[in-house]
Amino acid sequence: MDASQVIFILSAALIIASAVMVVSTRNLIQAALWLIATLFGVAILYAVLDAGFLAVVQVVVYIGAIAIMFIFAVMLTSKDMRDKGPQVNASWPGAALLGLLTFGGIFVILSKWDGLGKLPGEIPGGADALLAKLGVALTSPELFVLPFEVASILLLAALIGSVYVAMNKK
Amino acid sequence: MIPLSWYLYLSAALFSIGLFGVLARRNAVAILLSVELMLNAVNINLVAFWRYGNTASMAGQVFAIIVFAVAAAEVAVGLSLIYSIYRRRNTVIADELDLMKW
Amino acid sequence: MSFWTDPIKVVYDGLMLLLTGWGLSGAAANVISSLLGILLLITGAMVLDIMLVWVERKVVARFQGRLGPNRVGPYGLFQPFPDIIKLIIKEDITPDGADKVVYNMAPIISLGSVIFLWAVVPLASTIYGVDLNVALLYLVAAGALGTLSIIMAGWSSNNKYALLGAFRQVAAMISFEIPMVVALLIPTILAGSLSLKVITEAQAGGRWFFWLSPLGAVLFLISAIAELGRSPFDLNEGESEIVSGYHIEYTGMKFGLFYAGELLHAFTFGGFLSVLFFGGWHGPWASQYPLLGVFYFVAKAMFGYWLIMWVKYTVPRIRIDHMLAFNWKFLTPVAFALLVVTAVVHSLLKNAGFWPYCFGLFFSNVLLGWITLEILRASTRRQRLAVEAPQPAAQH
Amino acid sequence: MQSPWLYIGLFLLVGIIIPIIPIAFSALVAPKKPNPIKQSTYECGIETVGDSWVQFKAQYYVFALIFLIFDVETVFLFPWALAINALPFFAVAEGVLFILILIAGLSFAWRKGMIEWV
Repeated sequence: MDASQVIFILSAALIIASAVMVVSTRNLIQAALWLIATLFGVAILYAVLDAGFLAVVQVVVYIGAIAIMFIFAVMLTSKDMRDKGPQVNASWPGAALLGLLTFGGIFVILSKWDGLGKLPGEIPGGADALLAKLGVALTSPELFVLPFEVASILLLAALIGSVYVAMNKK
Repeated sequence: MIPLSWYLYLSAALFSIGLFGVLARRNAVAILLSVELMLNAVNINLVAFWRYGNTASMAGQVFAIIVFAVAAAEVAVGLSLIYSIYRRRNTVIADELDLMKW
Repeated sequence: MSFWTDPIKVVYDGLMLLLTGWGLSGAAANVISSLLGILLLITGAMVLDIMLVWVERKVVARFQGRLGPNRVGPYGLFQPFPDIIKLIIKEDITPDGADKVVYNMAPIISLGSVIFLWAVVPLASTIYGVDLNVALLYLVAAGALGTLSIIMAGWSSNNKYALLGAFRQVAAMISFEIPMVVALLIPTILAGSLSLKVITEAQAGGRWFFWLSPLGAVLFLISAIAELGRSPFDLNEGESEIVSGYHIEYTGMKFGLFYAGELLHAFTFGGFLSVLFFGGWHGPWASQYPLLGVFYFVAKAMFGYWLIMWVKYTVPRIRIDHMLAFNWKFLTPVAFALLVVTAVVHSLLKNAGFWPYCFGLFFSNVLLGWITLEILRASTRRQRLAVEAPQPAAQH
Repeated sequence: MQSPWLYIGLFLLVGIIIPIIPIAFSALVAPKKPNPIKQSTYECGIETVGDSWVQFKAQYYVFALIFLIFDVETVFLFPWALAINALPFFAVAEGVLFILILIAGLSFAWRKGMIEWV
C-alpha cells in the first residue's frame, strides 16, 4: 500500500460518508455543507488523477458558486429552517432498494470486465503540459471548438431562462 | 498505484447514494443536491477513464468541463423553478406539487 | 551553489542528508523536510500578520492626525502582543441556538483560506512554496473557501444581523469575483501561463505588466478591495446599520482569527498585485541574491497594502445598490472589453518586436480607459440634464 | 517534492491546524462562566423577536445566479488564455466570440432591469 492508495481511501471515505449525510440530514443548510465536503473529496481525487486543472475548477465552480447557490436557495424557500416533517417520502424503502440494486448491478457488470486492474500510464510530456493542450483542444476546429461555443450558448440560455423565471412577478 | 476498479466502484457507490436521494427526499432543493452527487459520480468516471486510457487525447477532461457547465446550468434553472413554484404554491415539497395529478 | 544563491535548495539538501542519515526512507525524509518548510513559511506569515496589526493601527492614526500606539516598546512596536494576550484570555461566548460545529469551523476556515494562498506566492526566484501550474485558479479557489466561511459564520450565529451582514458580504464578494477573475486572465495572456513563478519571470528587466496593462492593474486593485470587504465596500461591517456584520457574535480568539485573516488577506492581495503587475521579486541584484528578492517582494507588497489602506481610510462607504451597479454595469463590462482588447492586440503584435508590442498594448489600454471615461461622462450628463430639466407637472 | 499537489495537500493540512492552535489555547486559559443573558443573541440590547433565520431579499439570489453563470464561463476562458501563444488568430477569435456571447447575456439582464437593486 503506497501513499496514493492511502490518500484515495481517505478521500473515498470522506466522499461516501458525507454523501450519505447529504441524503439523510434533516437541516438542508447542513446538507449543503456536507455536499461541500463531498465535492472537496472529489477535488482531491482529481488531483490524484493528475487533473489539477479540474481539481481547482471543482473548488471554484462547485464550492464557490453552486454550493453558495444552494445555500441561498434554501434560505429563500423555507420560512422555517428547522423543518419538522419527515424528510423522506413514503416510498423511501423502494428508493433504497433501487439504489442498492443499481450499485449491485454495476458491481456485477464491472466484475465481469477485464480492464479493471488497469494501472495509469505515463502522461506524454508530463502533467504540467496538459493545461496548454487543454486550451488548444478547446479551440481547435478539429477537436472541441463546437462544444466550447455550444457551452457558451447553453450558459446564455440558462442565464436568461433562470433569471426570467426567478424574477417573473406574475 | 491505484487500479482503475477503485474509482469505478467509488463512482458507482456515489451514484447509487445520489439516486436514493433523488427518489427518497421530499424537499425539491434536496433532490437537486442529490442530482449533484450523481453528476459528480459521472465526472469521476470520465476523469478516471481519461487518466487510465489515452492521455494524449484531452477528450475526458473536456467532457468533464462540459459536465461542469451542464451542472451549473441545471442548478441555475432548477433552483429558479423551485423558487418560482415556492412563490406561487408556498411549498417546496415535491409530493405536494400535484397540480398535474387529477 | 552556495547558500546565498539558492538558500532553500541548500537547506533542503542538508536536511535530506541528515534525515536519510538517520535511517529514514527518501520519501519520508522528503515529506518531513517539506513539512518543516511549510511550518516555517506559515509561521513567517503569521508573525508578519501580527506586525500588520501595528502597521494598520499606526497608518490609520497618521491618516487621522493621531499618534497611534506608542507606549509598548519603541514606537509602540510591541502593541500587538498585549492585544493577543487580551484576546486569548477573554471568555469565549457561543450564543444560544447556534450551530456549534459550523460556528467554530467558520473562523478557522476564514484564516485558513488566507494562509492557503501563501503556498503559491513566489517570494524570490528560488524561494517559494510550490510552483503550481494552476496557481491563479488556486487563488480564486481559496477565495471561494473564504466566501464559504463567511456564509457559515453568518448562518450559524443564529443572529439576524449576522445573517444580513453575511449575505451583503457574500453578494459583494461573488459579484466582484467576476472582474477579478477577468483581471487575472490578463497576466495569463501576457505571460502565457497560470503559474505565478512564470508570470514573475516574464516580467524580468522592468517589463512589468503594469506598463503593458495599467487598466488591468487598476481593475484588479478595485476588485481586490471589494473582495477583501474593505471600505468603500465594507457593507458587511456597516457599524451604524447592522452592528458588525457576520462576526457580530464572535468573541475572543475566534474574533481575533477573523481580524487576523482580514489583515493578512489585505497584505497578501498587495503581494499578488506586486506579483501580477509590478514584477514581484524583481529588482537590482535580486536574481543573484534571492534574499534581496524577498525584500523587494515584501516592499512591493507593503506598497500594495498601503494603497488598499489609503483607499480604506479616505473613501466613505457606498450604498449596496450603488456597489452592485458599479460592479455589474461598469467594472464587469470594462473588464471583458479589456480582456478582448488584450487578447486581440497580444496575438496580433506578439511577433512585431518588443517596442511595437509594448506600445500597442499600453496605448490600447489608454484608449479603452479614455473611451470608458467618455461614455461615463456622457451618461452622467444625460442623468444630470434629466434631473435639472424643468418639470411641467410640478407647476400649479 | 515530486508532485506539487502533495505539497499543496500538506500545506492545506498545516494551514487548517495552525488556526486551531490559538483557539484551543484560548479554550484552556479563558474563563468559562456562561449565563442565559450572556448567551442570548446580541441585537443592540433589544429582545429578539421571532426566528433569527429570516427570509431575505430575492435580489441576492438573482445576483448569485448571474455570478454562477459568469463564473463557469470564465473557467472556460482560462485554458484559452493560457494557450493563446500557441493558437492561430482564428482560435483567438473564437475566444472573443465566446466572450461576446457572455456579454450578450449580461446586456439582456441589464435591459430587463434584472441587475437593479429593487
